[in-house]
Amino acid sequence: MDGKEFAEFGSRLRIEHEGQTLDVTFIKRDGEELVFKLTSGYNVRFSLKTVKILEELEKSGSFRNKSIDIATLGTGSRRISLLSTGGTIASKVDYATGAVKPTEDLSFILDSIKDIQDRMTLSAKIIDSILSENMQPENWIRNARLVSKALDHEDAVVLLHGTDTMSYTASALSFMFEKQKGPIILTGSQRSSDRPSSDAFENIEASIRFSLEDIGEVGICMHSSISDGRSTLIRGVRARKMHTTRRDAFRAIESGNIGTISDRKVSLSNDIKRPDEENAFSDKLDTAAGIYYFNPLSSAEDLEAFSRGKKAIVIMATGLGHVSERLLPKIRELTDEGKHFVITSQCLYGRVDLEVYASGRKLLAAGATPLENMLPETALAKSMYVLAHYPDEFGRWMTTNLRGEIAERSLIGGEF
Amino acid sequence: MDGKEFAEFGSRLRIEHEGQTLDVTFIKRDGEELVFKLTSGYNVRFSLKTVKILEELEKSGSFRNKSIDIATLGTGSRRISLLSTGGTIASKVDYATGAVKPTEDLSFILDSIKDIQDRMTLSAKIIDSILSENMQPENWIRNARLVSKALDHEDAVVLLHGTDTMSYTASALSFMFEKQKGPIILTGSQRSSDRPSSDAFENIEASIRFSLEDIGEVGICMHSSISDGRSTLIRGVRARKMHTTRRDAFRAIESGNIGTISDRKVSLSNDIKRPDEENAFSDKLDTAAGIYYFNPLSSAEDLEAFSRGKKAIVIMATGLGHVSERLLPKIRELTDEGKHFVITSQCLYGRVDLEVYASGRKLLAAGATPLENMLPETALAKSMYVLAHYPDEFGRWMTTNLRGEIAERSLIGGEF
Amino acid sequence: MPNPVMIGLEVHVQLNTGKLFCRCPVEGSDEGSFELSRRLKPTVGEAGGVDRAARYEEERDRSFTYLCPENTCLVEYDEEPPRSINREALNVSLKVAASLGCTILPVIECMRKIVIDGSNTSGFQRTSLVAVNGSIQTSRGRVGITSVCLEEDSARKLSDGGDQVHYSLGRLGIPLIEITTDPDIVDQDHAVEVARKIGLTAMTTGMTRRDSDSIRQDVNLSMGHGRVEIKGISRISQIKDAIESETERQMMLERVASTVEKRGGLSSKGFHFVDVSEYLRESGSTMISGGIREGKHVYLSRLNNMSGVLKSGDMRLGREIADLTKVFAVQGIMHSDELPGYGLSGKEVRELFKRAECGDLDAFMIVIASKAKASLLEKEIPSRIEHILALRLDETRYFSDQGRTAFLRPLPGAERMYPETDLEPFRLSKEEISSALDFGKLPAEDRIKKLASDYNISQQDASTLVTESKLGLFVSLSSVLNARYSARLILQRLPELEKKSGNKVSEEELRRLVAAIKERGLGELSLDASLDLLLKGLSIEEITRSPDIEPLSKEELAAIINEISRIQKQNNAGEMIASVKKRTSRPFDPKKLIEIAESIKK
Amino acid sequence: MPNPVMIGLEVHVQLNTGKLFCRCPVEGSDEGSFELSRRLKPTVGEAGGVDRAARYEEERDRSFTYLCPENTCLVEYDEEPPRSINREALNVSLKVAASLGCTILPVIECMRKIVIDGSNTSGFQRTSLVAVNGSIQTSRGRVGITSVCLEEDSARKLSDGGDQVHYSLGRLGIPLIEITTDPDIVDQDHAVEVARKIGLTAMTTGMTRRDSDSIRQDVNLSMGHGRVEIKGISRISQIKDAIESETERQMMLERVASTVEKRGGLSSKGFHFVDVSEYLRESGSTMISGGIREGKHVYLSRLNNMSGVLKSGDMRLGREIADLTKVFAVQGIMHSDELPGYGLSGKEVRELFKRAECGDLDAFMIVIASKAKASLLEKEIPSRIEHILALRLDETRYFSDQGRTAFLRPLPGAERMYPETDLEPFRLSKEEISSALDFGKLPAEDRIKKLASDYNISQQDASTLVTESKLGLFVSLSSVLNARYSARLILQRLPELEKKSGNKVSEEELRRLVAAIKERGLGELSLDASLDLLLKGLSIEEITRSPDIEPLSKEELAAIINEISRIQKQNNAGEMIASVKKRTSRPFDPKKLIEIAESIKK
Repeated sequence: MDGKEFAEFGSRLRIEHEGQTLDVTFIKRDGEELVFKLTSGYNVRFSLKTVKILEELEKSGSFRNKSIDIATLGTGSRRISLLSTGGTIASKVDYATGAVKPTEDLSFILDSIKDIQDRMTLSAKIIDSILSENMQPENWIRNARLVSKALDHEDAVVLLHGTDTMSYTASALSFMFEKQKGPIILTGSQRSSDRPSSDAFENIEASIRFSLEDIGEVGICMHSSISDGRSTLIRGVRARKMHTTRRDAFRAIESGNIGTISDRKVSLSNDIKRPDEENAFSDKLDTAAGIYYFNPLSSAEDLEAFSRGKKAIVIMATGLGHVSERLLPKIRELTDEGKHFVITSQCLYGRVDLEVYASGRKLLAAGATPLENMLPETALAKSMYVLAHYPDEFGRWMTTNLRGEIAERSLIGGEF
Repeated sequence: MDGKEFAEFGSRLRIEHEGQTLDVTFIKRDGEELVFKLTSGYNVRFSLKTVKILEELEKSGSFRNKSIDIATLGTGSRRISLLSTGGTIASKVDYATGAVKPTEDLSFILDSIKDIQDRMTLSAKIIDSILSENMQPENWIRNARLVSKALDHEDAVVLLHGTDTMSYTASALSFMFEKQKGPIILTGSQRSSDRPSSDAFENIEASIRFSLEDIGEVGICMHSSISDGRSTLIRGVRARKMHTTRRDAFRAIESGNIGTISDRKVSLSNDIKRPDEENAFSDKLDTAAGIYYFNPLSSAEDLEAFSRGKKAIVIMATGLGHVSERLLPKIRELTDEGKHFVITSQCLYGRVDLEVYASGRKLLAAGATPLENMLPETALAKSMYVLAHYPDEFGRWMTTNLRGEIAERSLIGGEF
Repeated sequence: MPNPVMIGLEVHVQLNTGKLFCRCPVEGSDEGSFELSRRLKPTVGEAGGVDRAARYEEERDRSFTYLCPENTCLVEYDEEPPRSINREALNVSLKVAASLGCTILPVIECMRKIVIDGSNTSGFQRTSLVAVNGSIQTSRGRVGITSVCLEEDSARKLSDGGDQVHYSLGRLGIPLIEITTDPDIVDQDHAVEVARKIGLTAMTTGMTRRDSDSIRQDVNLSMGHGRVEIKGISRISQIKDAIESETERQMMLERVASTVEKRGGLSSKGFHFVDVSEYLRESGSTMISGGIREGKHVYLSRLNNMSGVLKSGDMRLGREIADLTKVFAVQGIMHSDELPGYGLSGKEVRELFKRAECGDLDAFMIVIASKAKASLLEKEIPSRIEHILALRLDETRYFSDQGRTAFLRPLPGAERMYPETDLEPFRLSKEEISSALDFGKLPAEDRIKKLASDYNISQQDASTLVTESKLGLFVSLSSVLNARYSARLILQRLPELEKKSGNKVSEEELRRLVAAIKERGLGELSLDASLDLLLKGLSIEEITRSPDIEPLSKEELAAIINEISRIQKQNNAGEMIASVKKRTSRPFDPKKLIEIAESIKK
Repeated sequence: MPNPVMIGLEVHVQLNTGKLFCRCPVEGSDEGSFELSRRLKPTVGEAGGVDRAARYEEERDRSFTYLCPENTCLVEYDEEPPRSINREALNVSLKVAASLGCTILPVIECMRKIVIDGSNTSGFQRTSLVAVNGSIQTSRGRVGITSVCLEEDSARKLSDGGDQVHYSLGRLGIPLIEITTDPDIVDQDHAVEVARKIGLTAMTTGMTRRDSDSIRQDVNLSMGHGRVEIKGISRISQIKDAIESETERQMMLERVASTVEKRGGLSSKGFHFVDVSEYLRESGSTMISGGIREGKHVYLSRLNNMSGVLKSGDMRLGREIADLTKVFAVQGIMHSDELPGYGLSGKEVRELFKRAECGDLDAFMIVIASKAKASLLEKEIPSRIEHILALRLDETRYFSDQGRTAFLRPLPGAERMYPETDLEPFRLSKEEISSALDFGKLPAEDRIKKLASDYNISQQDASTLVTESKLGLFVSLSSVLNARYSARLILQRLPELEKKSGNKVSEEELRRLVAAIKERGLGELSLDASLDLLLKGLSIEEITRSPDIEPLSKEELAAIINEISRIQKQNNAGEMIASVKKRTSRPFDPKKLIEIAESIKK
């Protein structure tokens, strides 16, 4: 194909296309098409068949991202470990595929923390490079061990993480750390950092500001508004991603606001947990759990098939925690076999209560355990923790409020 | 057991308990205990072993609810059919079990609609007596037929329904009615009508007020605030129960507000569908569908087990509509076998978009169909409708906006 | 007194355990961040009927607005079912019941008591019968205890505009023990003794709330004309006033009834309204002309045979009618016994007598009200007069600010009680019952004596700690501090400091401060200093971080003494102490100071 | 003109198809229900560098506030990825490209053009190269068309407080066709001709938006000193003014540069700020004293060899510096060519010359600014002067209200272009391309002729419909109404009625009204009547329900005529028509009226 093989990303080429001669930069080959950048900056996409490469004007080279390694940053006494796992916050356009992919370059955070450099010493490290939808418990465990190791030596940990499963990870970390010496703050972004409007800069900045505080919890720090300038730190076990795209997608569901930042000023809530004297960390999780979304098509067979191989099933029931009568004998049977059914609500907001209606009382009688207002995702992470640590007292531990995963009081909040 | 057998609910008895003689009303036997009502009105619960019934003072009889049959009500020209299926709105305390159960007595609505009697003629009918968590597609079909029959003769239908699965039913009805001559309004209550503070009265009243309007849609009418006096009518396909217990649990997710009532004044939105000239109703639904809640523990085996016997699987994916790479080969395989995977987001708010990230593009390539901002419950009902009507063009029909189930514009709303 | 008076009491005692059916604290301000509003409907009851008191409230067609302070949650808003019962509160109620010699019910059913005056957002009050059949000994003999119930307290009324009532929800849900006596009380002094004794018994649990209306009494009184329940007596001394005022009222009504009877009795048919608005439009009465300007009407009715009994001598039937109309938010009412007056001329009064077709013994009344209200009152007024003249006086009354009882609503019946279906029955464990019975063995007075000896404090201090509901605080502080010091701190030191600064320290703050000081390893000297700082408005975090609460060490004291002495001779210990205080804001022990000063001198 | 001027144009045409990447309508008010605010950061580009224009904007460290009108959604807020491209808009752009003889690209890549002046909430503008290499024929020869792009329009600036900029988002996302010519234009008159021709070509699609700034031109101009891009020319007539003003400016700068050069050239090292605030604190200049009161400082710097070129005769280098400082929101600037003045005395000016250590040919300037701003300007000002004196004049300018061009920012480079990763490439179908090519076969002028003949309307009307962007409306109405009637309605009847009533009817309303009238089976008579009602403020629903738009039937007309005639003799047709109009508000056909009247007479 007359020399098309030698072209690599960034080469300057002279090409001929439909009788015209053009000087272009080669971007990529995509199937039977070639993508070039014109001098005007526009990309064009020509069929392999219609384009002819005349000569290579300049080899690729200058056209590369410069990767800046950040060993440490800042001169202050508070030691913060920034660990990146990937996700949008650490994503860049991948010019080879045209898609946004995790980057291993953290240089973009340099600018945003300049003004607080004298209060902390930040050390950054890339520990993973994964989109959060691909995260599995083995990633949690691996990352949690690194977080634990970091927190043994440093005062706070900021974990860059994809937003898709960030609340699952935050929940898992919450339970894995029975005690913690300082804050563990997950942050991400809803707009990748290659956009001028990215929320990544401010979210990281806010996370670092929260890292300077005496907090002994796992939290998620994100925008609290679609405007810039306001951030919130949400207790990991009460946070949920409630919007696919908005910057303020993460919400404290009914409770769990650890603190807020407005115009760079931190204010903390009253009922936060302060740091422990030492860390107490366990990396044991049992993965034999799942989430079952009850609906009018659910049948006993369906539930049975879903439950196979699992020890604990989080049911997202309707309303106050109800499922159809049709499922009750199966729940009884599987419970008798040693499986655990725990009840959360697909409403997400509000508490389940199985004592109000006959349906609920029957579900209780069938052996299910209602989880108050615990979020389904949190219930899943907690099930994994409790199965691994207290398999014989599963129900009791699931209903004991370990990390603030149950909101004792249902308050009138922002959204609900 | 010395005469305890003759006691029935409401009998006046003289009993002896621990040396004391008491005149009581018999309420019920509950296992090894008897429940009596004292003259002060308090109930007491004595062990069978410690109580002795001395004599029956008065037979039961006066102590019964009077059932009032409402044939028709009102003198106006607008004909409204009120059909009750059960649920909290039609629930009363069951004094025999102590739980709240569906009632067949609709007399409680008499009071609340007195002031608009001259504008409509209401005929009420009990068509079912079921808690909504026990509803199945066969109930939907049976009830839909009755709704259709009613709408052939009347101008509007109000359907009393349990709140737990009300949005599922509303979605199903929306698709089953391709055309409709008048509004079909589902309403329910979050506090049963035997409480002075019940929202049932106002929700029915509001539904009847909306029934007087020129609306050609299926909607859910409930409180729009925890205070009384404000109600909202939400497009059935955009409504979701977002709180387990609050009166204002139902929300139009990002769009779907048909109208509001404040201080008894109705105001309608601009983009509502007006009534059709005639009804076009189909009662065909295919039940081979289900909702799969993706999470970090989801595996290909898990998805395969869940998909067995189903033709369409609604995946509640993370964020913009992502699932783990681990599932992709299975989705490809099952899609090739003829199953359909449609993508919604567990965020609930916001649109899925599989073109932004590599994960999404791969999921598209695996054959999944993204459903914009369709709600998972609506997607389930729509799948059942499309499977039954357009099995060969499933993807095309699922992504075509039939009843406003896709919000074309994402606006900044109340909660999100 | 002509008729023997039968008196019973209901004593309500708030507990400080946290709320009964949610996890909100009992303390909180009456300030709220938002409001909600509701209408309530009476519902068909267990027996197919609607409770009379409830129906009565509904006829008033009111809308309720609730201020929601910080110590409330969805449960108080009736937006979430009750959470499980506060077990601590339940156990306190058992202890009180046992102390009153009651039989505890091992399985307790929670009931809903329908109350649609808006004082509960749900339209009912949750109440549980905990124990029955107790008794106490008094100077006038044995008084039976009918029952001990555990209830949730109601919302506090902020204002009552008649149709629009405002409540604050802060109080709603506070656990309330209701102790009901049999009608064994012989007179008002005896009632005071009984109320005191019951209150003290509850307070010895150490779990009663300390607030101006944390203990409230209702009086049940009967003189043979039906039972009258007088609500809302928050000071014990008012019990006496309430009983006296109500017995006087009933004796007065006996005389009124007999007077009217002698004249030929009541003809309730005679009562109907005539609209006299046109005639009185130009009247000199501002009440009338103002009412007409607001769109109201003036209605006239004859009151057969009632001349002179409405208001004359000690007869006051007019007030009974006015109490009723006030309930319907109608203030504009006048009757012929007080006319001419209120701007109405003699001529106008004569004309009204004529228009009402009054005979010599007849009176008339006029009502200034809307049409809707008038049509209600046209039924309610004659019905009430009829009841009163038939001496069927049973009703719910309240003790008003004017030191008299006034009509509130009809007595509620048993139909207002439904089971609380959101909660399973509370089953008491054997341990719970026996622990309560153990507690109940000792009479309240002996418990105070035991307290004094257990903690080595004076009998007087022990007694004050109990009666001021500071027992719980004392016990908790004594677990950290010296008991005598705790008692002095609570009863003397803190009240003095509070008075001086004009600020208050909550029990919660005090507990937290003491814990924080102890955690820093500091003692009473530092605590004294930190109380000062707390009353100056510093937060507990700021205080514990402050160097100002660290006592001066011996070396530091010696250094200061040396410096002071170099500058000026200190004449005596007092001068020395004052001088040191000028030089430091940190605390020190004066005795130690003197010792060191003397050891330096040597 | 000493140097040959090379001129190119960029013509931007808004489309009325609905927005480009969401489903919002293009029309909407500038009123918003809420605001949002953002900061933007330049990001490392494809080439590892940051675009010069972008970095420049960031140094200004601004915060942007966006008003969100009803015709916006999450896409405009950068809170949702773009939705699929508006295919209709894309097809219109293809038609325009084809009409301009361009080669259409069959696969179109959407790019992000980084623009961080806040005019896009995302920090970039989406732009797609649709076609290249076209040309048009003009009276002065062939002018090449470099490219046709389809862009999203930017937000409209409401106010610019320097650090705080307000935009309204209503315009953001409106499809915008950008047509760029080669620099083949020979002078200002030619530029006007080219702009007109391109605009007309776009308007013949019938899909261009009708609004005051729906067509905007940028001028690219070069006189050998680098390319200057002049933005924001919304009226075609201004093109001429802009070109003239810019060529004059460049010639002036040539003279300035040569003057300074002759004096020994520029020593940029000489520029540094000295704080003279203390000295000028008591100065008579209110600008200076006011600035100092606000906490600003007064900085002085020498300008080597620049005496007399800042402002003297036609030399205006001072204005170039002021244009720059304005960009940094610094208004307080003075230079020695305009002093004494502004309240500064001759003595003070002499002292400043001394303090700035000026030689005879030197000038000085003073800047009143904050410390932070001054440290920025201390770098920016000499750098800009250096550029100008070296006649490196390439930059982005705008055409100001004062009828001159002014500095906006440096020219952006190719580095500001990234791929839009949220969207797959747009692949054109064969049908789309061939349909565009078909459309493009006919020149714009011929299309207007064809329009006139196709619809049987006058050439004049056809032309006006196109140039007033009413073609789309006309075509849509003509599908329901008679074409000539439609043209008259759009061009005469409606403008008359609008003028009379003072109200406006939107195209959308007109379309809906016509459809509703047709649906009721009514004709032109009723439409005329209903327009009256619409302009009176009735809703379309009310109008269609109104009996007032139903034309009088023959029988009704006859009845009215009979009645009128009974009362009074009608002298002529005009009198008759007027009389009937008095008796009814319903429409009727006057001709029919006369017919009936005459048949009755017979």
